[in-house]
Amino acid sequence: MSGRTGRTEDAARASEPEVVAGADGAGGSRTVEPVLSVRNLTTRFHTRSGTVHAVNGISYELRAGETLALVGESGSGKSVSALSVMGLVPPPGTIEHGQVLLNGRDLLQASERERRDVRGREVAMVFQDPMTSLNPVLTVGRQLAEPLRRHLGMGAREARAASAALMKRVGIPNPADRLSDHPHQFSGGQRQRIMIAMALACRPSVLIADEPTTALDVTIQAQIVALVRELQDEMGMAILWITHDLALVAGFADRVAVMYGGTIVEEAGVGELYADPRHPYTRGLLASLPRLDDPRARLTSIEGRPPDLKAPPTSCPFASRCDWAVDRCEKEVPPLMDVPSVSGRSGPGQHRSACWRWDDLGGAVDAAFPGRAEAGEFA
Amino acid sequence: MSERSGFWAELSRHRLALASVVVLGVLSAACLGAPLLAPYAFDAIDLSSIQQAPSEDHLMGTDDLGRDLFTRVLYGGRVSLLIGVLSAVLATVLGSAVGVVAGFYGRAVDNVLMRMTDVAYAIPTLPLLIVLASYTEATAVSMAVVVGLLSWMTTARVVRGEVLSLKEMAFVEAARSLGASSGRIIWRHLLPNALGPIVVGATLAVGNAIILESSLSFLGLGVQPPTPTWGNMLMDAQATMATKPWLTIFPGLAILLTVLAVNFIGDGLQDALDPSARSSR
Amino acid sequence: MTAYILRRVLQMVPLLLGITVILFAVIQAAPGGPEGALLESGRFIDPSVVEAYRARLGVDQPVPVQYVRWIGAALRGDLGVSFSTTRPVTEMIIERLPATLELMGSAFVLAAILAFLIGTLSAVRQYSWFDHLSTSASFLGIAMPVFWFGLILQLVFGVWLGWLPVAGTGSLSGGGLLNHLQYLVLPSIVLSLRYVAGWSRYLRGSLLGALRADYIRTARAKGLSEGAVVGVHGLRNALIPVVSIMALNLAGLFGGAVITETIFAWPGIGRMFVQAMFARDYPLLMGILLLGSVMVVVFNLVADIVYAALDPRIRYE
Amino acid sequence: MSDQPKGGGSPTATGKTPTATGKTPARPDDIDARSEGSPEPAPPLLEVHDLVKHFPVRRGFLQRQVGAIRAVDGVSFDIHPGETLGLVGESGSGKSTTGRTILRLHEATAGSVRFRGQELTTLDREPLRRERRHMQMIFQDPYASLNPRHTVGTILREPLDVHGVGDPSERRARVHQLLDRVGLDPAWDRRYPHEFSGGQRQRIGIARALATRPAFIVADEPIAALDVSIQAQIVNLLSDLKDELGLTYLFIAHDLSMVRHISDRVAVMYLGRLVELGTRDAVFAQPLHPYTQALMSAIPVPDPKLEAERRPLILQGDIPSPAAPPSGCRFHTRCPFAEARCRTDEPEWRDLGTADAPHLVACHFAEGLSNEHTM
Repeated sequence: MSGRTGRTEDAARASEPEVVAGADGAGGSRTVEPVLSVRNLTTRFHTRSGTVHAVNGISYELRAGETLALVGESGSGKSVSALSVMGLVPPPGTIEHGQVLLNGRDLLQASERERRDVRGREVAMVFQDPMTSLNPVLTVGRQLAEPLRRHLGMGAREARAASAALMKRVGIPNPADRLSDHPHQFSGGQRQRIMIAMALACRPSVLIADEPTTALDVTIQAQIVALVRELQDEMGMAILWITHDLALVAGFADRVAVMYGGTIVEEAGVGELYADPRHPYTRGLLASLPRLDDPRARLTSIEGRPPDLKAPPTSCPFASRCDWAVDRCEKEVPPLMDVPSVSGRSGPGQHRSACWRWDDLGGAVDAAFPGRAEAGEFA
Repeated sequence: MSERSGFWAELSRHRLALASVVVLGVLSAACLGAPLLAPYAFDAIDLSSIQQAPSEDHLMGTDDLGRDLFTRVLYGGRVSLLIGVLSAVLATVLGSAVGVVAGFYGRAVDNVLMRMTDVAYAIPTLPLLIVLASYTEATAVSMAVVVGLLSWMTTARVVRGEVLSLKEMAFVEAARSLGASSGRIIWRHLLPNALGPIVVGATLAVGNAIILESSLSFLGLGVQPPTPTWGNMLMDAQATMATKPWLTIFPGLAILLTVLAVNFIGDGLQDALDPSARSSR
Repeated sequence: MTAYILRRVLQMVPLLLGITVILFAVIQAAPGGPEGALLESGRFIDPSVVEAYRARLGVDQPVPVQYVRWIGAALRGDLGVSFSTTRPVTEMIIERLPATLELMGSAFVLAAILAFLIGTLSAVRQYSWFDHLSTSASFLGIAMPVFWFGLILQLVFGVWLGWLPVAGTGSLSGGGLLNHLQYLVLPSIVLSLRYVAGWSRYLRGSLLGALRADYIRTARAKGLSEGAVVGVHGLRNALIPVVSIMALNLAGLFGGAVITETIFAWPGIGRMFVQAMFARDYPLLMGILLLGSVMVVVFNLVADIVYAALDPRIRYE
Repeated sequence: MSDQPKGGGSPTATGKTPTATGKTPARPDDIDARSEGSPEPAPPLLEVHDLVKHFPVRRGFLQRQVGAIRAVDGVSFDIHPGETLGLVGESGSGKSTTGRTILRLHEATAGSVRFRGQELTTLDREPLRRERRHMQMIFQDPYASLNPRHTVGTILREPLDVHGVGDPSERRARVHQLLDRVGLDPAWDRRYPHEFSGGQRQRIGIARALATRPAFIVADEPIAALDVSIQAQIVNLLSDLKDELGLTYLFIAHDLSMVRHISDRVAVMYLGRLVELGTRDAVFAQPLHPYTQALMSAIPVPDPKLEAERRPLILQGDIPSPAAPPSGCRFHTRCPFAEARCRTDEPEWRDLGTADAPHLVACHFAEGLSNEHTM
């Protein structure tokens, strides 16, 4: 018991310098070691009707205090990649290969017991649907106390006090009284606050937020986003924010990675991604949002459907829907390539695109997204 | 890929269910064709060969009156299967009707029908059946009717629950917004989508009815001798169980095999009829 | 919670009324009316019994009046007088009740424990050899006629192996508790078989469903051990629907007791019921049926309360 | 009521299939007579007046009514032919219930709904059934709104069967025509819904709504369940259909940016009441109600620079329960500008717009509020 507490204090102390560095660097410093580093992660689902190539060798890094947004539509593999990091891929899914380095240690090589010690303590997760993610038959106090008792070795009374403090911190009124209430007695927004409190109970160094506001109304979404940003300033954790909403993360992510068909197709600092998207899919997503300056303008839609993940990728996954596609796109899978950054801070990993024709695609979407005819000229 | 081919593909994945279809088919054919197939008459008494162990002449041996057990098992199956199928049909139709009406119309109708179902559910079926069976000499059809009238409650409850959730589905609302009548909604939207649990309930009802009938016959209350049923054959065998076990084992196995096959088919159908189990993914 | 229980108790009243109406209709439907069997049987019966019964039923009265009288008497604990023994039915039932309760209780507990263990293990180890074995066994258990299973067990354990007694109950005073328990083993197993099979299947399905729920993922994301995930978060939710099935099955258990007691000559209500049936002793039959139905209703009430205790959402509804 | 022609004589929706009755009244609400941009404003196609829908809360053994969910609590608006009215609000605001009550999928508790001049709330079953031909609905969930056991052909033929439109071969031709019109291969009519993607299913739902050539469509969050890249496809399809077929939409959504894109006028709903109603440009350029301002402020903008400069107005707390709405102004519990008066006095529904562009709002202090939080 005491040994476990000791270890926690050690861990907390060990992570302190990083937190400070991350906060100082305001997400810009690339010299700090990443807290989470995912390399070549590949996850597949072996179903009766074939193998689903859900995540196909994605890599990204996350530094202390930084927010990386993983943006993609349903079926892009963003949620599966998060569950892979947590070691919670449901059967029949398996992680085929890759590395998940958390503070330098590869979680995929760790034993299940070690992974359990990490989950909820060093890396925690908030899920999409706060209505179903809390156990309906247990009090929220009990559920909040679980990570505290499991990881910090708290006793019942201590955990109860800490739970009440957590509830208070995330903005639940009368926290002490409400510990003995059940989830259905809270609103959707409050349940998501409780989920966040539970995830942050042990002050993890990484928080994975899987579409935490998708099931909520916009006004509640704004509350939740503000709360998470506040807590990040306070605790300094790194955040992997998964969403389908390109607009949502513009306000608070440091970097954005766009996923399509199980791969990251573009990654850049937040300003740069919106100002100078270098992948046709990113450009298509941005173009399909209603324009602010001209709400009447016809929306630009991406025709076609997302790729069938049951076939192993042999071409650029976006090729069949892409106005820019050339022969090469059908034959060779484009890797993530470094793109010169317009923001001045050019260098490896600043801006990456998985498009053979990234060089033809510069500039903001509103001005430069070409029609089909123009695309033909390039080809 | 059409809905139907998906259905067969799913069903064929259940090898046990398919095997059960074959077993039940053969069994039913044999029982129905008993007058043609059976080597002896079911009531042919042969005092020269009583209580013989299974042999070439008598595949399952003979009983205490020298009657051929194999013949009697085949004839007994006619009664069991008739009662099983007939009462299951009755129970399913009645239960589905009660369930659909209660679920679809809701409110007072639902309340009245469901309280009736509760009442019927609370009275233990077998004892009630025993009392009713003691009133008159049972025939196969009368037993099937009584058993059917006492076993509709589970189907009613399940179907009601199904209808209650289906009723809230957007496609039912869409049909209403098109101006579809209640009858159309029930027949074309609710019932087809509740088919899975209805069919599964029906197969379970067949098995239950066969067991109920044999239990009654075992107590001497079922279809009366000399018409053989699997239940009254077992009753006759009880006294000589220790010395002539085949008299007990074969009719019992016949019940077990039939009910088992019916339940396996129901299990297979449950998966095959569930559209969510074979979505495009 | 108290209000909830009170409401459930109130809801029992119309249910019980409905049951008595049906049961009374069943008596009335007996050939020659409720006392018909008595008159046509031709056996010697104390004429005062017939008279008393006729008087209490008031057979000359309209049927609704007869019903009101019958139920009035039943409420006072007077279920009439047995045709065959001329003793009060209530007295006869009370005499036999302990044996039946013992059998039903032990079968119920046995079934619940085994079903819990088998169901949990097959869900946690889905598609393991244990799961396949228990699945096959439960299909057999559900398809097995109770009486045939009883006969087979008697044959194997009583006749061939000679390990256990096949009939009767043994006397507690004569042979002691252990001896008595030996008599209980086979009937309990026979009676519980169907429910072990049914409940374990049901719990397996229910637990598998619960283990797919989002909150299970949350629990795992907290780093809880698999034992805590299944035990604390899975089972509690999975047990909720199983409890109501267990209660609903009590009617079947009562029916099964009739057969089981007959096979094993267990001196309980079930055996008395079959004897009463052959004697066409309608007052006794009715009394037992009424008792069985009331047991079912009461047990369902208990299940509802357990349900509400397990699922907080019900309480606040 | 009685002086109006019964349903059978009602004018057809789009004029593409003139009815046999020939008794089409030459009333100005015949939308075919209306020409785009005509200076003479046509009378409303739909007039909703003081619509109320309360769902009873029953409890106890006798199922006594112990309260009511006041989902819609006095809502009034008109929709003119060819217009799209966007209805926005959070979940629990009653916007979906409003749409369903208009179509009488729920029975109104009180109030009036006049469609083409005819009162719907009191219409008998058979004339209502006939009227349903002219008003249709598109549903949110493209998975739940199609019967999984019916082929696409059957699904699209159902409205024609129900209303006895055409003979079998005409119906088949119409089904193919509908599939083609929404951008699906007509040869797919034998497929089942589960063989289609979400976007394709929504196209099928739209085709079904179009089958009887309705004049008016309630689109209940038709894109909320779809992926971003598919949303634009569906919104474009809806706009094209509107222009081509002269449709009138009530477009229900929580996504303000899409509403802004597709609507001519916008109505904002909160807790069963309308709080603001005006032309799209007026409401977005100058939202008058603090709730509208908060809603707009909460929409994320896909531009990091703009986002960095914004000072969003974040509402505190949750939407209260519609079973016990707050007194006075229903928004006062979350309103950053609320004063004592807001807790007691219910704000009037006032017009602060111009003569030709009314801009209605229900706030005591609408004139004095700044819009600094919105863009």
